[in-house]
Amino acid sequence: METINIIYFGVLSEICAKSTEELDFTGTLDELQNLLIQKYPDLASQHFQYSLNQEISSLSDSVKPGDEVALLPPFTGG
Amino acid sequence: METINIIYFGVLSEICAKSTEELDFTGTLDELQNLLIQKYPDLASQHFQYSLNQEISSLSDSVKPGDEVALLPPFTGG
Amino acid sequence: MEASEYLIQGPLSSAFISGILDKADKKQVGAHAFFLGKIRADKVSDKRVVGIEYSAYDNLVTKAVQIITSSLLRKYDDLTDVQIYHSKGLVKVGEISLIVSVSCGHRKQAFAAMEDCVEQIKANLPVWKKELYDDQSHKWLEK
Amino acid sequence: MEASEYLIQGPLSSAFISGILDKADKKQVGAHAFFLGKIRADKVSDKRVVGIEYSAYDNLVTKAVQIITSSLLRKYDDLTDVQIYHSKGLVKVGEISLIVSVSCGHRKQAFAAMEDCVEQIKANLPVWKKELYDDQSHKWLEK
Repeated sequence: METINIIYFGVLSEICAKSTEELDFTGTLDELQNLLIQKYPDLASQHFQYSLNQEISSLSDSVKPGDEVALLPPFTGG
Repeated sequence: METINIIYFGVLSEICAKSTEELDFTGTLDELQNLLIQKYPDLASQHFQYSLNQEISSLSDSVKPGDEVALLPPFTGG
Repeated sequence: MEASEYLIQGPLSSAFISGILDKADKKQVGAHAFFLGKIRADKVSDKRVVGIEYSAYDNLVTKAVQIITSSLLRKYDDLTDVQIYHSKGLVKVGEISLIVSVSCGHRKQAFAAMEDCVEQIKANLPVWKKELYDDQSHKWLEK
Repeated sequence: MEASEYLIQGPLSSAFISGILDKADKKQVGAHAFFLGKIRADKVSDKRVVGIEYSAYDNLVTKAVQIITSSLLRKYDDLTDVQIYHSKGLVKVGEISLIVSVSCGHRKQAFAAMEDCVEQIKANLPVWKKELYDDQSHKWLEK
């Protein structure tokens, strides 16, 4: 079965102790967030947004197998 | 006898057909201007300011032998 | 993930500026402005910054740069070219992490477009900085 | 008349930028902005500009640059360095006639100081430009 690919950026890669992982998941980003916070409780206090297949997304968007989901803390480039 | 040195910049060097000249002169810049306009009538229609010994000056300032007077059209650097 | 052409591994150099100038329009550009972001040896409590480790979301950087560039070209009618390069990985104190180049016919829009571009990069480029300190510790910056 | 260190015979090159960067503060500068003035192939009636011949009052240029620089350093407390170089003599279309460099701790004052500096140069630097056209004629510009 195909999985979703999750990418953790910035401080989130430290909190989750990984940069990427694959998960069996189908549902909304909101549901995914609940799952991730159960897995990594320290995520709950972090500010971040999601991108879904490289587009900034909202929590109501649906994720399906094969999708790329990224957790993006506030940008600090420059 | 010591003279004053006059420098003509920009379009004024074309109007007067020279970049520099020496003149026997003592008096104010205002008096010098009357003299120069007699000599180069086309100066009368030009906008310019004076510097006296490399300081921007006003027409009431006095010029004495050895001084450097420059006629400065509007600056167009950059 | 595909590498972004706008992200350069390690510090940027003045050779980038020469390269941009060599390729620049030679006829219609009267005003060419560059902004360089550099790493400061800031003091944070009793530590000193020795470098910044940048991470980036390459694919999204490519899209963000293209969106910024086209938005600027629409907004400034005198603007003819925008170039953006950002470092990823380690950039040490004194080194360059960002180069922005804007070319315009005249100077007014060059000033405005350069500032606008840098602010859009700060707000919209998916890049993250981790400050590295002289005691070997580090901190992910939050703003 | 003594030559001004701020006036360069002929066009300026990107080597100037590299030179400025090499000498730049390596610890406290976070934002380094450059402005380059270049010669445009403007069309004037049915003629085309092929170059500009600059003349300048060297001694007064030196004074003017020093006044501009010190006024900027007083006005912008985050500004650490200002560099100004202007061409004299012939500069052809596509070549660089003015380089302004400003270094600041942070970006906000770099934008403001760069624009301020260029406007002060336009207003106060005793330099005059003669436009040269493709039919061998020329015109001293008045503004």
